[in-house]
Amino acid sequence: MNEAVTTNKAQLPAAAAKPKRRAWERFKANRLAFVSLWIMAVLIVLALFAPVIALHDPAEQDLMSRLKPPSAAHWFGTDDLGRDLFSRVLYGARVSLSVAIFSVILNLLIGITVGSLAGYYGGKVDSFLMRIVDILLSFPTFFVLITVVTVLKPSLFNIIVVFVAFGWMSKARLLRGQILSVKNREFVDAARTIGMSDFRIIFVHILPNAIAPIIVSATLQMGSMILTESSLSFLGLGIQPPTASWGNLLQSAQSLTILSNAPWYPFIPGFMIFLTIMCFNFIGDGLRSAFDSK
Amino acid sequence: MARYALRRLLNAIPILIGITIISFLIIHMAPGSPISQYVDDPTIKAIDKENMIKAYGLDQPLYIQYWKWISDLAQGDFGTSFQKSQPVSELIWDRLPNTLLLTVTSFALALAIAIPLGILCAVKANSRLDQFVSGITFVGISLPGFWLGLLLMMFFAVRLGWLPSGGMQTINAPSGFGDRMLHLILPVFTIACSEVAVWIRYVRSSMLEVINQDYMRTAKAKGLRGGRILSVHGLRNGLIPLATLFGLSLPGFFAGSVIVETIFSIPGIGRLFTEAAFQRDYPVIFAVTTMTAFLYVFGSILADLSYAILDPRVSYSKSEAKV
Amino acid sequence: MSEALLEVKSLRTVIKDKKRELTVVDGIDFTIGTNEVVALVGESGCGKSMTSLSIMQLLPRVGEIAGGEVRFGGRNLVGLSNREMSSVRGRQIAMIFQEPMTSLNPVLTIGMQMTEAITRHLGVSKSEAITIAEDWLRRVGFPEPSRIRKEYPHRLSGGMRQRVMLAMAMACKPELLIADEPTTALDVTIQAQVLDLIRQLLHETDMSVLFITHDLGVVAEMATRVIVMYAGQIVETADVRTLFTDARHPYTKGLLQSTPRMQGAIEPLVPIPGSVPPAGAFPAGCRFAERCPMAKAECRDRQPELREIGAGHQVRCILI
Amino acid sequence: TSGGGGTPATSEKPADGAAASTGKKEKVDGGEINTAYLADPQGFIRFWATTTTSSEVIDLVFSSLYRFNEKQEIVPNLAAGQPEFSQDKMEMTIKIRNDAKFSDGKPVTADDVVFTYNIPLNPDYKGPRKGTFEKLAKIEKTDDTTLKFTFKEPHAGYIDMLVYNILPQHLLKDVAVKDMEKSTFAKQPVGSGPYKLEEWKQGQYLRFVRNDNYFGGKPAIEKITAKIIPDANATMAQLQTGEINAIVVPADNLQAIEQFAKTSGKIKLQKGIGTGTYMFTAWNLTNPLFQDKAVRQALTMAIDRQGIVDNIVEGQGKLVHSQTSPSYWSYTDNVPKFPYDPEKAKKILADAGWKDTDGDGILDKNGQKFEFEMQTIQGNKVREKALTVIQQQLKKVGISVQPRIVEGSAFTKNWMGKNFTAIFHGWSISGDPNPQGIWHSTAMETGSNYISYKNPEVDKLIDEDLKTFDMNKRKELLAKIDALIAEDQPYTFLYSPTSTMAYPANLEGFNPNRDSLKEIEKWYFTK
Amino acid sequence: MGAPLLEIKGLKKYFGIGGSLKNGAVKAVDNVSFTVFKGETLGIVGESGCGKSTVGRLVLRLLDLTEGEILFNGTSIGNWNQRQLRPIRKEMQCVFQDPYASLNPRITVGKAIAEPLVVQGGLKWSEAMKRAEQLLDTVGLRSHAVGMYPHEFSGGQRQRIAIARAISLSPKLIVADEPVSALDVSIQAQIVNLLEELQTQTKVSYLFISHNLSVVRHISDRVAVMYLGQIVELASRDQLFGSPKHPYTQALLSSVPEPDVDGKRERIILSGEVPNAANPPSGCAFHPRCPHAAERCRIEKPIFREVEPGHYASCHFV
Ligand SMILES: Nc1ncnc2c1ncn2[C@@H]1O[C@H](COP(=O)(O)OP(=O)(O)OP(=O)(O)O)[C@@H](O)[C@H]1O
Ligand SMILES: Nc1ncnc2c1ncn2[C@@H]1O[C@H](COP(=O)(O)OP(=O)(O)OP(=O)(O)O)[C@@H](O)[C@H]1O
Ligand SMILES: [Mg+2]
Ligand SMILES: [Mg+2]
Repeated sequence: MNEAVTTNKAQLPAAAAKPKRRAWERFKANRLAFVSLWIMAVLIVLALFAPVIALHDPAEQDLMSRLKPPSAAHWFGTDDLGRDLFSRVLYGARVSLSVAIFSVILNLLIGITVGSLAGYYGGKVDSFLMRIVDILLSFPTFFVLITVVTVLKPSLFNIIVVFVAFGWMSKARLLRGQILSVKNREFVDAARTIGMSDFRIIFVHILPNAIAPIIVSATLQMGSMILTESSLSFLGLGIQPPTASWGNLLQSAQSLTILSNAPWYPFIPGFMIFLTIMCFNFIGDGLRSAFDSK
Repeated sequence: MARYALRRLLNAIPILIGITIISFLIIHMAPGSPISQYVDDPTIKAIDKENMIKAYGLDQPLYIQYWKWISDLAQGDFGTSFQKSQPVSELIWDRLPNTLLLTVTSFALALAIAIPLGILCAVKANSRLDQFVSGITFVGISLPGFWLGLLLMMFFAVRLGWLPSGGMQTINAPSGFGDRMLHLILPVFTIACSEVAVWIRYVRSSMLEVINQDYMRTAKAKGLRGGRILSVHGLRNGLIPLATLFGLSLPGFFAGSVIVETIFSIPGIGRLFTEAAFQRDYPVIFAVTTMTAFLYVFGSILADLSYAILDPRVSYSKSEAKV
Repeated sequence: MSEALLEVKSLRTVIKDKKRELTVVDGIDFTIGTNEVVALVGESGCGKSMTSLSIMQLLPRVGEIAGGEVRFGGRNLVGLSNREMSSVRGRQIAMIFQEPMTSLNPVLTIGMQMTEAITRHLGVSKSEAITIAEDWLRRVGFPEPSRIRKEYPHRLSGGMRQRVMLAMAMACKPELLIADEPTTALDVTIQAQVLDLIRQLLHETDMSVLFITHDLGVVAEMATRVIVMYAGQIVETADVRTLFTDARHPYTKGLLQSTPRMQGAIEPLVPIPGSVPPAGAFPAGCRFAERCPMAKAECRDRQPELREIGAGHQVRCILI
Repeated sequence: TSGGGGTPATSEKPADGAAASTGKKEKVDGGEINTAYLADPQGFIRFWATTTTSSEVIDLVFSSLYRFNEKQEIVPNLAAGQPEFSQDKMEMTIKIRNDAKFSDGKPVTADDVVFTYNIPLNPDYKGPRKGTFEKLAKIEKTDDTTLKFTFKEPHAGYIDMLVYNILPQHLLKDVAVKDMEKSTFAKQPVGSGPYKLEEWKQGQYLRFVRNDNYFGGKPAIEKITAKIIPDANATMAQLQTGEINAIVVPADNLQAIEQFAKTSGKIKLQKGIGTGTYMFTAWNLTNPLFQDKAVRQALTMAIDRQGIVDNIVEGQGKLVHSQTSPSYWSYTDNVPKFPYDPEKAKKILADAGWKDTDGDGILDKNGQKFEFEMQTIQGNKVREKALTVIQQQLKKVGISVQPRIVEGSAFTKNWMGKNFTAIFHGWSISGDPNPQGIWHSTAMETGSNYISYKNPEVDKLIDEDLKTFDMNKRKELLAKIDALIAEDQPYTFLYSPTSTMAYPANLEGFNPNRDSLKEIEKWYFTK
Repeated sequence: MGAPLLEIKGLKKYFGIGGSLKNGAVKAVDNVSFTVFKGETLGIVGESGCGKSTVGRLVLRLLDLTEGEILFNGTSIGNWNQRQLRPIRKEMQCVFQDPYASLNPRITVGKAIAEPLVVQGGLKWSEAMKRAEQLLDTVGLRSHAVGMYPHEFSGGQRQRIAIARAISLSPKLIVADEPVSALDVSIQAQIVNLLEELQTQTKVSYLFISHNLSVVRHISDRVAVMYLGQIVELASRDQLFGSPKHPYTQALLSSVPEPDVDGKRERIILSGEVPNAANPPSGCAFHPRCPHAAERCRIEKPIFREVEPGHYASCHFV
């Protein structure tokens, strides 16, 4: 090659940051998001190791010491059956976080599959899938949750099933839109001219470039899932006691006696819900700026 | 435009039918039936139960029940509530105004706060004010509604006695407009709290996008003043995407807020539905789901139409050649 | 040279982000006289737009004028309040932009967008403003101005929009028009129309123009004087004829040699090796040294000065 | 008519010292009672309306031939005196009073009674009460104040038929039976009871005013407002704000309300009001785990029932040992009892072959573990809590219980469909005490014998009681039935909840043994 | 001139409005025929929206044809489905306009270049990566660039990367859709030179699409001029630029500003705008803007015919 095509070597930055690294840098720059991520990490670890950490069996009752205020023995006090609130909150974290995390992950899986198929193939596939999405979306969500949860019994598994069954559509929609725009980018054409399989095109070339807004919205959805579970609990349709979830802990504290005599009891699960949703929101915000490259 | 709307409505028919079928199936999948509430009464005999199943037409095959229901519906008849022995349409008409009053007021309040605040945050993006407001919005989004509602009630109604704790009006007393408003304050605030938060974020991001558009720079280059740029050039563009969101929040108006209606004893659609779901009052469940679904479809059509009205770029009449 | 209408003196504009400050316009000096068309050329990213936006004080939020003066009719515009600036903008200095697609507000009619500036600056009534607007629309080549006035931008083609922009800019009879790549987004046949129109308007008024472009062909056609920018600095300035016949800076020469021609024999193109360094990565000495075929060791050590080598011909190169 | 005896009310004196029975203060004519219901009533015709809320408002607006008192005996209302029977018990004659008037001024006549009782006999009647009138052949008036009921066979449970509200024939005669439920009358009734319905705003409130012409005398309380408040907490909040002044206080809010009563002095509480309800855990006897009577007795001994009463319902309940609620006239305490004794329970279980052979803390026998699922209905905190307490207590004797809280309709479906192993539930009994519907073996098919209990001796006694009209004889028979059932422990009988009423501090005249608005026509305010 | 590599006959592509042809159609490509010979460069020029890219995408079979025939190496591939096309894809590659959009931002440059070799060439990733380094060297980038991401390169460098990927499978035809339009002149010249060099080395044919007439003049052997979905003139470079026959071509050529102060040419300024492709004018599509238009042009569609040996044009008056 002659000198006309020689590139100025000094201009290739030797160790420029990789996209992932840079995204992480941007995420870290958002202090609230970063702190929230830590809080969530701690919460998840606490939840995972609840059996080790909890001082008491969350189901163990001590009818003699009901509604006791926080103390050395019971860090968060006791509930109306004398159960240790700290343990119940920890075990509740397992349930509430699983509801949020698993249902959102499954939502993502379905949403991504449907959204990719619809967006990439277009035409009949698209209109069929989007019709389904439309139908499911036009159900009044909370009403459907109520109905379906009364139909299936409200167990952890079923609640996740319901959250998934009626929660993936927005993901599919969003992703479809993204894919429609990414699929017209020229590198996708370039991939097609190589004769790559659709599968590879979708998963290697399109999805990684389309997924950011979906991840962000999924993070926010985790927050709203926790909220929804607690609202269902309020109507008595959430995770069923004696299994603890933050939602039903809060709900079981909604009695006048407890509100006035043991205000810490409703406060603690309420605060946990609040904190978690807040963290998910901040993390979502951080991810948004992290993905917002260029 | 009218033709477009009509076409969209026609396209929506299969969706609506799909919705009715699915909700029909879901509800009939549910264990229990409208008569299960009588089970707890040992004086009600097996024969009574059979009787009532027949009376409700529940002994017939599902497809016949569905057909009967849908053909009644086609004639505008929602049937009669099993539990309340009252035409469903009457029940809905009875409850709807309450829900609308509640949700529309909260929504209006939310917008009245969110739009100016959202714009301010967009204009002063990343300033202290912006960060403060976004912090507050996160709080608003993260508070469980029923928790907030109950706390508000405990504080303002029970502890301070400033506001009524529930219901639509003072009973047994001449209740004027002011009285009704007083009763609305707590529930409206409970709903508006999270709505404000959500809408501030919408408005902010939408305005932020607009502010960075080239035409805003053009407006400035023309020598227009800040206020005019924002109100004439910014607001209109910024509000267009919100029109869509508005259309999509229509069903929410209708469905109301189950939780708030329960806490503050407001007889609205949400509560009607919840009770019906518990009692397996099929006609009511169907009617409410179908109507809400219809509203969703209607709302999204409305959103698209309002887009077309607000945004001259979008046109639904075909063959509009360029000048 | 005629009396200076605009005088830019050691203008320095920076872009700030959280971590650092990038100097994107680095000590620019030039003047524009009455009825003069000054072309600002240079490759993408060299700071042309930043220069023009600095003059208008329309820098993006992250941008800031860090030094220098912009004197317009003797008054320094730098440091004027937004309010004071707003009566200069559009009235005394008008500007048109590269992207006619996005520079017009999509939800407002053409007429509305024109008249708001006219009423603001000329203090006329709405109906008078409409007359003025229609008059200008006719002058930029719309046979039916009253119809165009009621149209929304999206119904016009790119060329039409750019003509509308031009009419809008001209309507308040500014003394200076800044045109930032006004034809880059247009097709050649449409570009020819618009350039023709600008020439015609120049002929009819005594307006001055700062014409920003990266197309040397357009420069040759429009400008009376040319400023060549590279990496935030002026590297050569001369009148058009001198520049095209006697370019001295290696960068200017490189540009001319790498441009394919429509006429004459087809000769191999001679590209400039390498690429434009991004702001913040400017080399220490002569910023062009790394790509310069004639570069010597000393070029890399020392920043050359912009030197006058002939009448109105300045070059920033130590080898000349 | 309100009789003492039965359950003595464990009335605690409210803070200001005013109790129901204490001295007569000056009576005030007028005043308002504001109460609340969780849901709207179903309408004003008892043939279709089955909820307690409905019964209560029907009793305000209508009169019926008889009313039940707190011991579930019938006391005459429109009727004059107790019913009389023919020798063969096939005919029953009831005399009615002639001074009763509907609130529109028309007198209540025997024709109205005949009209009313013909509704459930009409083949078009598709309501939930056909079974109640199954044995009634016809009803005729013999003269203007005398009615003759003819039965298909002798029927000692006749009293269940006598509490239906008497409807005005003149207003309803043109309404077809099948449309009656939906008629405007069901929503805007005209009756002959102590109160008139003034307004019913669905979902919001019902407002009643007193019937000045009530044949029982003009009630002192002038207005009654019943709000519809679906959330119990909200109801209690309104009690504190004074928006409500007479209401049953749920056990879980009792403590706060007691405090409020003490500090505010605005309300007083009447505790320990007996109810016809009793709670139990039912063992599905078709399940091999529960087929051994000794095991069932041991299960009962393993459960600290008094503990549950004290801690879950805040002491608002009375232990029961068999299937009759203590407030009933037929109640007897003379039945086998199985008090809390976990050690003994363990021993009995061990004797029955249940031992923890694999050391996992759960008893097993022939390789089968003693573990099962126990359901309860969702939405009732007390039951949910009690369920977890039972779970914990049974765990201590080595029995593993999986609690499952099931949504209402689904729960009843499981219950009715015998689709359960164990269930925590309650029966709310009213009317005739004959327990055929729950304990007779035929009720496995046609009634509520969902646990498949079968004891030929009990069957025989139930059948005999059904044909016995002599009260003392019946009391004996029913006591035997109770003893047999207690011995069998097909349920673990837990307790009969008692209710607590909150009244305005200056209210008098209420019956300390009755809750809600029962007998409100006798209430009055004092100065 | 070699044997025909690519023959296009009567190619049409209509895009339905609102997704369906019922509501009318944009005739993006309307009856286009041309041939690309082995080793030559055929330039396609025309104004924005005239259908150049659509032709390119049809040739690459990224789009389905509405009508017409595409013969590649003598095989008709016009109606093959994507599966059938897969084996033939390595014979034709593409380079696109936007070097920012044509590389996947999340894949390293090395992988992007190696990918075709793995997918089509059947190489192992490790071998392919080695080859990628060589290819980077061929296009004038240092081989350590393999581990870097596209955003770390300048526009010109990215275009080199895109070219490296295009030539990795040694294709016979490269469809270059505005490969230099987004680049600065100094870089543009680098890429033009690179493309020319590659052609001398590998005898690859180019279908070179551009609206930049001077670049097309520089690089093409023959040139086709498109207007509203049709080819209005097709000739060898010297014929076309030396003596354009069609009035549109003439106007187009004269509109290009030349970086020269001397030797000003006579400029033909067309009036009006490019008409809407959904609603093209009757007769000769160019007649509303044509300075020579006559009545006949409005009614009768001119035939695309050979006016001189190897010089085709569609105008009634040549
Ligand atoms: N909003 C911005 N934020 C950060 N950097 C910017 C911004 N706008 C411009 N720059 C940087 O400023 C420098 C000069 O940009 P400018 O827009 O003046 O170039 P230009 O000569 O007009 O180029 P073009 O021909 O592409 O318009 C560039 O390096 C660019 O990256
Ligand atoms: N996918 C599509 N759907 C509908 N219309 C299309 C589509 N692609 C192109 N068109 C239309 O077809 C016509 C030709 O487009 P094409 O992209 O081929 O033009 P072009 O000559 O490449 O223009 P440019 O120079 O702007 O790239 C245009 O009117 C365009 O709007
Ligand atoms: Mg620029
Ligand atoms: Mg193109």
